[in-house]
Amino acid sequence: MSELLTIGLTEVEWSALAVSLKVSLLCAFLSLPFAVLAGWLLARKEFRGKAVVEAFLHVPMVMPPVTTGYLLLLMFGTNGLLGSWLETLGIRIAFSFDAAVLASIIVSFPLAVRAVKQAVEMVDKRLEDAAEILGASRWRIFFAVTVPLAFPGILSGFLLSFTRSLGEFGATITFAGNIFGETRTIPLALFSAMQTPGKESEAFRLMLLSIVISFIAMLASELVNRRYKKELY
Amino acid sequence: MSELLTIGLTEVEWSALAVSLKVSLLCAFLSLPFAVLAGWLLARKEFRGKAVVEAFLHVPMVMPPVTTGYLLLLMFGTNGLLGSWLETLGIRIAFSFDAAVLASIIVSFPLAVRAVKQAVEMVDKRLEDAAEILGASRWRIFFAVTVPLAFPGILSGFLLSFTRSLGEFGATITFAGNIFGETRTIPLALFSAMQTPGKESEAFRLMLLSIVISFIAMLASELVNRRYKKELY
Amino acid sequence: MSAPVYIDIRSQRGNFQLAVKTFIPDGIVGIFGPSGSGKSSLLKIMAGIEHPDNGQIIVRGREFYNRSCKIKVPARKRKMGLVFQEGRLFPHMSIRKNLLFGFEDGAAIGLNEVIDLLEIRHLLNKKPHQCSGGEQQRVAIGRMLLSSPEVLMLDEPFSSLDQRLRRSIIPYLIKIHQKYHMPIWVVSHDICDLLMLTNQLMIMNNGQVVGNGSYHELLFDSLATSVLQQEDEINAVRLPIYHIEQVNGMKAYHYQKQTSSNYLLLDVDQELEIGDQLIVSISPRNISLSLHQVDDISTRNQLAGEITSIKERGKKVFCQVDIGFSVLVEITRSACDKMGLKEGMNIYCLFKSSSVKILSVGK
Amino acid sequence: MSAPVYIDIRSQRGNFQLAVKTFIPDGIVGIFGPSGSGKSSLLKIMAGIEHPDNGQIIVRGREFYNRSCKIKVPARKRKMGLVFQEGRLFPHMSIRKNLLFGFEDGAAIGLNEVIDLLEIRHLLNKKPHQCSGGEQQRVAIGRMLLSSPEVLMLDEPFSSLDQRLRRSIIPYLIKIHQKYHMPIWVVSHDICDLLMLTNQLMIMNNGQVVGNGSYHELLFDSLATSVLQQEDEINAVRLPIYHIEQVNGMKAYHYQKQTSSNYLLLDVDQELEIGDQLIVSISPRNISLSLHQVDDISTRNQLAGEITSIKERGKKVFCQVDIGFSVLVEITRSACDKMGLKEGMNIYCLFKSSSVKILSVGK
Amino acid sequence: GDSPKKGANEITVFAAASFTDVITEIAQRFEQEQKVKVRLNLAASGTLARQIESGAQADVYISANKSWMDYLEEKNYSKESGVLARNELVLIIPKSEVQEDLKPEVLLMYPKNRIAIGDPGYVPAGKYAMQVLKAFDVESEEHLLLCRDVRSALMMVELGEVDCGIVYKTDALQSTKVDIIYTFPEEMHDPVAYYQVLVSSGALAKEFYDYLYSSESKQVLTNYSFKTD
Ligand SMILES: Nc1ncnc2c1ncn2[C@@H]1O[C@H](COP(=O)(O)OP(=O)(O)OP(=O)(O)O)[C@@H](O)[C@H]1O
Ligand SMILES: Nc1ncnc2c1ncn2[C@@H]1O[C@H](COP(=O)(O)OP(=O)(O)OP(=O)(O)O)[C@@H](O)[C@H]1O
Ligand SMILES: [Mg+2]
Ligand SMILES: [Mg+2]
Repeated sequence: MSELLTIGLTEVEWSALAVSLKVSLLCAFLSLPFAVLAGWLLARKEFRGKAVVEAFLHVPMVMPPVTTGYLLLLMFGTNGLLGSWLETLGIRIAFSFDAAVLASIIVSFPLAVRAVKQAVEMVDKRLEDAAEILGASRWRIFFAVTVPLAFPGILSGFLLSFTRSLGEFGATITFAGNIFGETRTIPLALFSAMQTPGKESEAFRLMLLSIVISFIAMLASELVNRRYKKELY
Repeated sequence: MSELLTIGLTEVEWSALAVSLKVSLLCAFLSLPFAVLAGWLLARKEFRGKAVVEAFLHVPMVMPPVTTGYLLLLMFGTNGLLGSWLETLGIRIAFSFDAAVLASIIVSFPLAVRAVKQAVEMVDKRLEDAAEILGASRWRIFFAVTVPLAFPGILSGFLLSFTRSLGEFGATITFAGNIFGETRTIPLALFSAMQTPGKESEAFRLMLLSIVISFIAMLASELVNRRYKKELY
Repeated sequence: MSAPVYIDIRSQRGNFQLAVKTFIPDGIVGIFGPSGSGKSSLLKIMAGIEHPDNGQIIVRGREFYNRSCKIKVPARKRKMGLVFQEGRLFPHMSIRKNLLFGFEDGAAIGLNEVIDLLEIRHLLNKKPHQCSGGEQQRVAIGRMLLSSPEVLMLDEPFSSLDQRLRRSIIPYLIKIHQKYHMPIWVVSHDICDLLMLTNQLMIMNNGQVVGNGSYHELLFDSLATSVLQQEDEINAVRLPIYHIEQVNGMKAYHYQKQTSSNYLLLDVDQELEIGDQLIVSISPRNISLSLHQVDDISTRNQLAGEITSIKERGKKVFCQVDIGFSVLVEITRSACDKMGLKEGMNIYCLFKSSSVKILSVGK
Repeated sequence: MSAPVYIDIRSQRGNFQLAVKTFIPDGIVGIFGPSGSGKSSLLKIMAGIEHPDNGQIIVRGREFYNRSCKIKVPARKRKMGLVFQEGRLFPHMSIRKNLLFGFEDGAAIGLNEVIDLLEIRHLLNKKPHQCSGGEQQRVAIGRMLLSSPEVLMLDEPFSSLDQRLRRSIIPYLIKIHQKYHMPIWVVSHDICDLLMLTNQLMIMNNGQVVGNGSYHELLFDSLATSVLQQEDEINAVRLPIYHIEQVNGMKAYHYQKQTSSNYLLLDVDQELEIGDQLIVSISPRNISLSLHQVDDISTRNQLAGEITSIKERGKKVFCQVDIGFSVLVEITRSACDKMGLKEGMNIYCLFKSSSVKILSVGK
Repeated sequence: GDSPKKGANEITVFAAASFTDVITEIAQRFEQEQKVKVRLNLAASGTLARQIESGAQADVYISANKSWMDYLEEKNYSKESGVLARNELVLIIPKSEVQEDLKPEVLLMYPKNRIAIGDPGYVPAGKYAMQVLKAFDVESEEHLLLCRDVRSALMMVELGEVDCGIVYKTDALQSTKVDIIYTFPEEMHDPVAYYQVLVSSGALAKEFYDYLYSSESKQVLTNYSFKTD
């Protein structure tokens, strides 16, 4: 148990931490604009087949991540539909850092969209009307009225993206592989450690690590949220 | 591929479907009151260490589900802290249907809480004040004002609980095992199929099954949500 | 109890300080003051949904707030019924449900009574967002009336209501007050509405109470003046009717027990009976003074009285004349000089019957 | 263009039908009607944030809505500046940002001008929820003024403002109108405020326009009457000042080019110059008619005129008297009979200087 | 993104997760010797096979499961293949102070609690365990706890969730929380082995493939108690 208390991180842990943070942050930041857009569309616009689109968006949520990863593989693999096309452009996604990010994005996207949608739905439409009467363009209304008022939801969506991605395992290992320094995030390193008898303490340390990160993320988001609320009320 | 198109479900599929639905529905319904309560507390009450409580609630979100399952096992297993105590009462949770439900609840709880919290935060406090002035008790304010106004978030929390639980794999297989007819949910059956060469079509059918269920769930929730909005606006 | 409400509070909100130390008398009290003077803030603190930084609040013998004793009675236990300036109807409930939210069986005021008074029967199944501004305001008033508060606080209750509605709600409030002895505090920018409700005013300015008392006193109170002189002055009195007769094709209402030649010639829409009460209001600006009765003039009311005081406020001269009740008459300095008016002089007050605003309260 | 706004719409909302077919003249138009008559609904449709079921809307030559041609100009392109009854300030922006939301550099109306007029400088860094009801209302007006609308629509803009503020905002609106020729439509329950702004009224009742024209016409219009007779009548005129002199220690304002003995003896707070405009309003109830001048009376204004018409409405008798401008005088039937009033008769209009409400508009 | 640009000095090895420690050590030695880089991708054998099938650029694949090797061979992904190391199947119980003499027959035929084995559906160790159980005439599946992988089966025994478990000897030896009470004779089950498959035709890949058979590799394997022959 003494290893448990070693303060410094081992090389393996550093690497996993770095990969995890990079993947999660990229995932959260890259998803954000799309999640905001999709959430807004679902909340404010009526179009044919909207319910189907929405249901479809939520598929990654209901499928075991391993399956999601497998489907991604089928699509983006060298022999896959998109993958073979991308190959001709010299782009290869599967089994790379990019794949880890993509897997995280796909898996966490429904959560982010849902948070944004829910928040936008609760934004008072009458304020958007008021902005329109003042001559604001759609974009201006969106960015100056809707987005700031839905901010708690957007923040929540961002955070969900980030944390879900921090914990993402199944899709990543299937689609991006478990490659040290490249796609071996904390959960994957944790898996590897758990696969090896006698590495319990390493596993525990990795677990604690991910908990610590999530704590920091939660506290930071809570702080931002509080500041926002203070601003508003 | 002809098996793919067989309309009737095989016994294995029926069983997985039944278990999955039972687990997910139980999970969603059992989580609901707690999620509503927790979401409300986090949104409306100030107490010491609130941020820590909140961060703690989100731990299952950030940890790979297998790890969550492992921790559950450590706690509720025969030698676990709670498990050994429950054992003396003749209750054994691990590797049972109940364990599958518990695992799902733990894993999906942060999502449900977050959805509720976000919705309650956006409920106009001034309406609660108005209700209080009209002499309403705390309970009445909560049930007659806060809950109905936060309804979309509560519905969303319920749906997230349900869908997350439908897709839950790691924690379930670790904590509840993979017992046919008892804990073998669709994701577990799907995993088995995927890990066996030549069972691709079985895997695909199971995948479609889970997608179909999530579609139905999404559409149903969308319907309820629309009806609610129509009521309100 | 002679002073049932004692307030001594301080509350800092940004750069605005509310510092109120006052007694509020029983009865109907009008709260008047310019925009941003702290009226709504005070009412919210009284209702218990906001709290001061410091001080003490005692209402009808119950201590609601006391910083030093750490007393803070929650809003739901105060029964201080505040109708908000912005309505605050529950958007997810029908108007009926909104109205019944605070209603308990056996409450003194009945649902149908309120619905008819406020003319909101056609709205019962609507949602608040389907109602117009004035309709929402009426529902908010109704909801509060039905919740049987012990003190009724109305924050600009008439701001989006037309004259006709005001004229039916004001007497109703007075009746409720008379029947249940419920203190009513009304914030309004319309001093005319306020004076029809009551003679007791509390004047606020800049977060402070600058005047508290009857309108006539306040008119000449140096502190309150700064607020009140922005407004048109009003005479409003409640008169019992002792006798009604026909004079020159008009009804003459005697408001004094002893028959005298001082009566009001008025056109009242309602059929009044002896014993009914009339609220009449007339602006001091619309009363002329004359040394003798005037013929060949359309002015029908020419009531004899005695000047009890002559006061100046700014460039204006106010004569208080006793014509069975006390009225204020505004005249110009030049008229005063020219006519040689003095305290104690006998004089005639001339005013047109149509320049008198009339509300009837019934018995 | 003689009729710059043409509206012909139908809109069913639950059991309420709005069916408006009318022209709205250029200039300032007051929209008046009981609560729930469809005023706000109409303005929202004009602004383009709600749409009728059917019909056509043309404003200043631009077709905003036409069901049959499927034209539906979006609100942001209409430049119909609607100030909502409920304010609708952006809660997440400071007052300054709210004010500047629709502001573009080079706009005709400047920020400081609006801030000073509305007395909201001390609020600039506050958030809307930190402002009082009346403060929010002022900010909403300011925000709209700064967004350079082509038509200004105000829905109950004065409902929570005190007299002093109203008296400063109303002349400002008139000035803006004169300067930029911007049509202004104002919904208000206070007919007195409306008439100070304009003589052009549109009367709504039950979702329909029941009258459209000048106040004097509408007063005797059978359809509009049902709405207007609930209200106190008002004479409001805008007069140019041709000459000012001192009479008996008071200022006499001549409003006719030719010097005559008809002038107004008034107490105006402001220092006026020749060429300024005065808005004076006086209730028909506060004017007395006399066959000859009366001495020994505090009534200072005794203007000679001629009865141009005598009309009856209900029990009331209205004489229209030309004293250089046309005033309505309400008298009782008995007075009319007793004095033997007839059309064409020469008569004196008596009213106290203090019963005249005065606004000055400047040049 | 530092997407993998496959240089001449780099190979990618897909290895079953249970082989993590061994393969890491072997790869490190190879790296030092050849001054090249070995990228390891460690996951379940099935997952790895599916990845290769869908076009993953693996050079060498090490499977714990013969059927996945066969699967790849069938699909023509295999240039060459063979047995890398052998393992044994053992019966384990949670470590206890009291060392009573437990008979495997008793434990397996009359279990008080469950027996942890890998899921015979897809975990090879589970398949072997079923063969062993059959040999002991245990037919009922009622008392079996089917685990996601053989490592989970070991974990269940470590945690004391079950009376006993059937796992690989190498794993059992590494754990300090279990006791091996019986090693099943090889006749009772199919051969327990790790298999290596040469997937790509690169020269370096072939070199690594051969290196796995070298004496250095064998030394490492023996250190981890694998049998090489
Ligand atoms: N939370 C706050 N922070 C800062 N200032 C505040 C806050 N709440 C109110 N104020 C200020 O307090 C003053 C009084 O507000 P209040 O609402 O009591 O005014 P009021 O008398 O009701 O005015 P009105 O007649 O316009 O409704 C205002 O100037 C307002 O800006
Ligand atoms: N969405 C709706 N559904 C049903 N009825 C509606 C809806 N919106 C408005 N109404 C009804 O239309 C009528 C007119 O409303 P509107 O807001 O135009 O009245 P208003 O003239 O502005 O009244 P106020 O002076 O009280 O503000 C009201 O009786 C209202 O109940
Ligand atoms: Mg207020
Ligand atoms: Mg309205």
